[in-house]
Amino acid sequence: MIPLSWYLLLSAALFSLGVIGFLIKRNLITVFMSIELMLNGVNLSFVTFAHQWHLVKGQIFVFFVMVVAAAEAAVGLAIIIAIFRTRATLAVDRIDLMKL
Amino acid sequence: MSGHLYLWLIPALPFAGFLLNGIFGAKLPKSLVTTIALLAPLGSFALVVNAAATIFLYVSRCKLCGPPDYGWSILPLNELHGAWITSGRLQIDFSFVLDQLSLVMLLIITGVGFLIHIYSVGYMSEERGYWRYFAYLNLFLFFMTVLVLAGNALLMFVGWEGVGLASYLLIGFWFQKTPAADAGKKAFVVNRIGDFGFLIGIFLLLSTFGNLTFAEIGARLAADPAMQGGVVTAIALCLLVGATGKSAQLPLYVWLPDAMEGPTPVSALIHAATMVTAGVYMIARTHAIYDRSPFALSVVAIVGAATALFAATIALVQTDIKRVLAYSTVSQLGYMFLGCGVAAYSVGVFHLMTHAFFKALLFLAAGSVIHGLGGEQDLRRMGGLRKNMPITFWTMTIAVVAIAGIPPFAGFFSKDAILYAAYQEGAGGKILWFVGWLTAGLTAFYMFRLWYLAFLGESRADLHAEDEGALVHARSDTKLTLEAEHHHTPHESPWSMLGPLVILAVLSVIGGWVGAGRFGAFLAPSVGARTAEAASNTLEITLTALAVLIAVIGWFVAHRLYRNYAGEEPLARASFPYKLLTHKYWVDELYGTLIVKPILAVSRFVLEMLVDFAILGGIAWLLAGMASFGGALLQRWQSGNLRSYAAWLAAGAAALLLFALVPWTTVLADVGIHLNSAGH
Amino acid sequence: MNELNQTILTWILLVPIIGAVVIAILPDRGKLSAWLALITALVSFGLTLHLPTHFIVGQPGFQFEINKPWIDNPAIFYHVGVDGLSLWMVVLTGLLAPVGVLASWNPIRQRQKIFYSLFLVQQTAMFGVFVSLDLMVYYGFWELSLVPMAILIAMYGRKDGVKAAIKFFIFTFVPSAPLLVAIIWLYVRTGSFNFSDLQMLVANGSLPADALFWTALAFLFAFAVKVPVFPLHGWLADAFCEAPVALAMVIAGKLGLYSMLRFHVGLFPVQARAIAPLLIALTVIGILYGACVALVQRDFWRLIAFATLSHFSLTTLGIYGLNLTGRNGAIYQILNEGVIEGALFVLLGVLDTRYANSQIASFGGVASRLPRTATFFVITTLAMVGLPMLNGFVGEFLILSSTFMNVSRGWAVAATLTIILGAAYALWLVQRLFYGPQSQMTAATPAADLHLHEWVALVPLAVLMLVMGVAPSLWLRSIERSTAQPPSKQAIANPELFSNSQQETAR
Amino acid sequence: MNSADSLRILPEIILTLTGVLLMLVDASLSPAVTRRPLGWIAAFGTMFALWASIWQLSLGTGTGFFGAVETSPFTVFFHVLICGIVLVAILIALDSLPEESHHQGEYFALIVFGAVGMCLLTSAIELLVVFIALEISSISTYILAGYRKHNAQGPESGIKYFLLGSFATAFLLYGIALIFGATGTTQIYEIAEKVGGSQNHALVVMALMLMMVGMLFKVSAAPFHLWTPDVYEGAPSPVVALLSTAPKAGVFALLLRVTYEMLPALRSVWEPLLWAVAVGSMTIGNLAALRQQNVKRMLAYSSIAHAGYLLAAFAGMGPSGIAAASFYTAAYAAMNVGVFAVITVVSGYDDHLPLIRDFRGLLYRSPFLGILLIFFLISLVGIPFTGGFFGKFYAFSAAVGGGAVALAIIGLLNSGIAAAYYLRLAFAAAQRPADGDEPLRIALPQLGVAVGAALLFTTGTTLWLGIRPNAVLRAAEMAAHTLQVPAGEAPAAAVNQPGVSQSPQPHP
Repeated sequence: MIPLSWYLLLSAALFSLGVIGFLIKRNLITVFMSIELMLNGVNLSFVTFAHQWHLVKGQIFVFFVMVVAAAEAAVGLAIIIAIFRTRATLAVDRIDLMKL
Repeated sequence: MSGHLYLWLIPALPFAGFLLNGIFGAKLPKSLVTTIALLAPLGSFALVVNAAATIFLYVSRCKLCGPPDYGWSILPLNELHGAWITSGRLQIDFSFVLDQLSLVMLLIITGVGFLIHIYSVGYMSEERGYWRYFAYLNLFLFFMTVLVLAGNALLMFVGWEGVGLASYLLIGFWFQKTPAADAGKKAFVVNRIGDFGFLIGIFLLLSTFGNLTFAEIGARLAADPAMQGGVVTAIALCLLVGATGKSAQLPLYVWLPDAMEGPTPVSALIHAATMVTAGVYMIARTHAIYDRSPFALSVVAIVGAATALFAATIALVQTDIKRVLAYSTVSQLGYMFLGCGVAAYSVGVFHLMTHAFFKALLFLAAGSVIHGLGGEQDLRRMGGLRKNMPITFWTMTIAVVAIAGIPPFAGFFSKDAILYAAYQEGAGGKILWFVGWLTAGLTAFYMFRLWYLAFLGESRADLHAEDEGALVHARSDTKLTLEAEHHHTPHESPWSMLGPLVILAVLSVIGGWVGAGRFGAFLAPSVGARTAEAASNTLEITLTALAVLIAVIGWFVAHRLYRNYAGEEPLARASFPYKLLTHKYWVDELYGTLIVKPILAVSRFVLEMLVDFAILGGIAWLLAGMASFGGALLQRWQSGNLRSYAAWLAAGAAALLLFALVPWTTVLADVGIHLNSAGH
Repeated sequence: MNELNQTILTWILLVPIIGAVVIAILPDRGKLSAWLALITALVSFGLTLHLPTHFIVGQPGFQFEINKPWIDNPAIFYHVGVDGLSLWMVVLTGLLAPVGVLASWNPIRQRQKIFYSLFLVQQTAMFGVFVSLDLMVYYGFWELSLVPMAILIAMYGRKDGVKAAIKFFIFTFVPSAPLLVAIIWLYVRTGSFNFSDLQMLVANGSLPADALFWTALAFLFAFAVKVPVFPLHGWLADAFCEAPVALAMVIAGKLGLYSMLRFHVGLFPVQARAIAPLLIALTVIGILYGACVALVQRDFWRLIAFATLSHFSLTTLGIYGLNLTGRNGAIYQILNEGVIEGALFVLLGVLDTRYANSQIASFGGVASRLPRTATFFVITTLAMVGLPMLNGFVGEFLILSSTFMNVSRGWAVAATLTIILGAAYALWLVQRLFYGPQSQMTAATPAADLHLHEWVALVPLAVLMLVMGVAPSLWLRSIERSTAQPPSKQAIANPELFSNSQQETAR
Repeated sequence: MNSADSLRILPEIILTLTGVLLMLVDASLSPAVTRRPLGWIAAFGTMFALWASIWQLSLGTGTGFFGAVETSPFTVFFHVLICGIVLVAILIALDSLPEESHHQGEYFALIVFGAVGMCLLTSAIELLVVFIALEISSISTYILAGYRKHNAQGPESGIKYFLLGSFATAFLLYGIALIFGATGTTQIYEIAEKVGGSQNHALVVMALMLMMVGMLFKVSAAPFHLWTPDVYEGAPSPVVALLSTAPKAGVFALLLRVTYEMLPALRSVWEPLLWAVAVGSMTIGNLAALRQQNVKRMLAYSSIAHAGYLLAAFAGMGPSGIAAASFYTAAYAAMNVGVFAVITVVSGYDDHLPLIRDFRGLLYRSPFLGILLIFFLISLVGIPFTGGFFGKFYAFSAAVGGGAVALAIIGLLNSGIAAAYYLRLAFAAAQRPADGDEPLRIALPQLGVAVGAALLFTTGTTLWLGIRPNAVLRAAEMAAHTLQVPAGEAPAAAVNQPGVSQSPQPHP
């Protein structure tokens, strides 16, 4: 049987990859996907812990996270469309009209 | 003694006059202003005379029924009018004291003061600020009588500063003229230097005696014969600083010549007869302290002698008639100081009195000359006035003779007494005597020089002096007011001016006849009798003869040099000394360079620019700059880039995890740092 | 009348606020606001006069006391009252209210409604500072007093009001941060904001000494900036240049000096004694420094600012001489300065309004054009330079003599130099402004002499200068004999302080 | 689930229904019809929710939905606060949203939905509900931040808020996951029980830190504050009024729960952390604000600083800290919403007067608005007799009471620095208009009824909190007491006492 800690490590790795993706990717969509990756990393942790504690609560949590992620995706994509309409770009680095 | 002398009314009347004229004067008719202005000093004078008469009557009545001097024990007479300042143990009262000394002073002040008021009616008649002038003059009398009547040092200080104020206002009476305004300010500020000394003296008195009442201080000193030198000397010297300021002695005399910018009657009253003698009065009043400090006394004597000689030399070459008299005043005040300095206070006061008569007369006569010449003050452009202004000429002559010290005029007696007293003061006294004696000669010389230049010879009114600037300056006195009558022949002054001249002339003749001895005896209860060894008659007669001799020599020299004066200054032949004297030893310039300019420069460049602006402002600027710089740095952080924000967020998260998970206390303990507690 | 004694202080605090609200509600039309403000100011002045007439001289402790709970936790009480120290401060503040309104009559033409409303709020704040006996209430009024002042400086500044206002605000607000911490700390340790309780608790030694040292220092620092004391005066000159005269006349001095007396020397006598030498040195430096720098100023507002620094330093010297006479002198001098500065600012305001200029060099010969202004100015100047028989002298004398006798002869002599320097800058100012031939500007600008309202403002002040100079006992009596006594322990520790009858009075 | 459970979330239900109603009505109205009445519906719905919150006091302290939500004086306090803020934000928006906009209905609906999330956040005692509530609130505000979608800055503001917000929420979520892993539960009381007194639970500490990242981000505390200025600048002023106060109030409530209720055992961890964050936030916020020329950015930095002041209260021990923080939240909300209300009126929905110098002469142009602006700024400075003063006073009193004297001194010195920039704006408003300026560069709009009411309400509250804070303070203390002791134990009885329900609330 695969030890629980492996799942946790994978979850942490996924989360970190999400973070790194957020930091290094230059396309808004990709950045946004990185967040999804982070959430999924967390989801994996929830499932792992649910398994460990033999509690269904963890899985339920995952469902909610997924629902919320879906809602976020809708809102996020809408905002990205608005960005594209006004700026005609999806490059993260060019969205820096407001600074200092 | 029955009856009340209403001493408080003596200052109160002039004060009422000041208030009435000062507040409503601009709207009152001129005649009413004159009435108020004259009634006030007249009333005061009458009160003083009444007081004197009452006392003398009482004394003479007592003589019939008791020991001869019993009657005088009613003096000093105290009048208390409540507390002025009270705080803790400190209480300063409005206390007026009438004794022989203040009685004499009051008679001089109100008497001469009244005469000069009358004179002013004529002299200032054309003046627009007529009411203002008399308001100030009344104010002066108020403060001067307060000064003289004051029963404690602080009340005396009130009068002391007050007369300074009146002097300031009157010197600057023609404030539209820059020199007048300057002179007024200078007088006040220089006097303040003296007042500083006086005030420190008062503090010392207060801390030594716990008290400022003259009688109390005298009693304390009398009770403690051991009190000598030390703090007493310090007090005496501090008071002396005050006296040198007010009485224009070295080194603070510089304001008095400039004060001649004021109207001439003011010069007569304030800057000759009364206010400037306040220093002498003060020393006489506090003689109990000076008596305990031989050192301070000798300083007084030296200051007096030095001033007398110093001012007399400057007076030799002055060409402005009023400046000659001004330096002469400084010089004569030096005599009075000399007299006080040899502990002959009564003699000093005696000279004060005679000087009040003849110097007031000199100034008033000079004023009459100036008035008659339409504002001309330059001796070089006078001459021959004897014919046009006979009364002025004769009264002036009496005054000149009196100040020169020729018997039997007033100045002779008092000056002679001072020189005699000085001579008796041991070896140093001989030097003092010699200086005084020399000064007497110089005095005779410059006074007769003035006399010759102004009254004898031919009129030089059309002579153009080489130094037009100085001339304009010298003429500026009544220029503004007398512009209308500027160009016409010299004329005699109205009787309102001549009357006082005549009265003062009479006083200048007979003022000294009472004699220093009898005067001294009268003043003895106030200022102490001088316990000099009975001097030989021959010595006295020799000294007198020498004094008269040098006066005559002075006259003779003046006669030789100035009888035929035609616009060329004979003294100018000695070129360096002449230059030195015409520039008054460059003392004003010296003070300007050594004191005024450094203070201003330090204030501007060190205090304002360096300390205030650079250092203090710099610190504030630096703090603000640091905050602003911090803000700028933080703004750079705010790059606007989403990914950098996220990076910082992630870094923050990492920092938090590090913060929480690394056992800092253990780690730090390992490297040798021990924290008492986690966190703060 | 007895009922009024119970509520008089509340009325004094409320009346200006009510006036401010009424002015704020009514339209800003013509001189309506000014008249309302004048009426309010006169009413509040009238109310303050109730205090000295019903004040019982010689009764220890506070009078007209009100003590009601305000906030439960922390326990803040609406606790007000006056003693000999604050009595005349309140009256002075009341007096300067109508003077301030009259001084603003001409210069303030725009947005009078805001001006007078805020002016009256300021009035309440100052009253509040003087009557509060609860530290939090006191602090509230202390801070509140900054606000209308700063806003009005910004609104009506002559050149760069905003900068001056910010400078003023920051300078006085930042030091009050440690003050607030100190007050909170005291509360945390003692559970009380009550002045008398704290006085007792501090005196009986139940608080740690080193912490008390810092607490006292925090108090002192806040007050010293407000006075201001020598190195902390950076805000003063700018504020004087920019503030409307009605506010400039109260901006410095009395709030800080009163607070020093009540809340530093009064609350922390031991700590005050420890720090007194430093303050004495600073104040003497301030006296001479202010006077010297005033000598070389080119703008008369700045000149007056440095002169003020000099004068308030002298007053502070009286406070930190820590003896009865110095204290009396200091309190009296606060009143004097209030009256003198009031008149001085009205007069300089007259010049500034008439000529729209404050550069001394531009003036000259004004006395020929405005003789009455010149007369009042000279009188005020003389009072300022401490001419005897005018009020300035009495305070100066008491302070300097007590310093000389009880503190240090050297410092006293140095401080006394101010009578020379003070005369120099003041008379030089008079001369340059008023005397001499008329300058180009003076001759070219038509200017009217004093208007009726200025006249009305100045005459009482001039009369007061004379009366306070001639009969100071009228004030000194209640100041000396009714100042709330600190607890006995301190009196034992320091018998010289606050004792008033060991030796017979001099006569 | 039963009706009693529903009552525990009655305000949320009311708000949700209002939101749904708004959406439906908006969709069914023709595009030509004005949407203003929708705003009034939203306002009345919020008021109803507010009333319901107060009414909840009569339920007594207790939980619902199997320990997922709680009603207690604490939740009521924050509910009332949030509903109040939302109400004012709606009122401001009512008069400032441009008439031609077709999205007004959405706008009000989003605000109301956001309010549901924020309210729920304060009453949630189950981390799942916390997460959902946070997301409800966030998603609404993401959209609102980018509401001016035709303006280049609007969407940028939205995307920044959205991406960074989601990023931070992921950390929070990870934290929740870890704590679930460590304790096997996500119910706050149960976690508290499980963690017990043990302090050396690395997983819990890590979880706490990750949750802190999410929460500190939402309250814009340093070093997670970077989004704040950009988002505030791009968002419409009425939204910023909401954004800078209501979600923060909710998250502060959560922070209080997490620290004082869930993990009091880890005080030694979170207290120094919050100490440092407080100092950092106030210093960074104030220093950065000093140089700002843009009013909204400046106020954004100011809100960072205020988060710092508020966090200072966490140095306070027990109830005093909680009460101080709660009170501060209320006071800050009142004055900050007020200041944004004024800015909205002056500068408009489209920010046509964005800079400080544009405000020059406001006091001359409009004395009423000018004096209100100055009043709110003065309150933000923390001058007595305003709410801001007592807020600061209680926060720093709590800190001094907790022994953190240095923190109090730093904080108050910071408020001195802060005075510099607040006053720059205040005094610019007070300054005489420059001679070259025409009297009104852009005519100020007439004050509408709604925004007038909003101004009146915020002014009144700020003043009331400054002069007579007793009632609110008592409410905050009561709230603090319920938080200190796990529910179901002592305070239930205490809160059910008669007399308590006589509205100790800040809002009428």
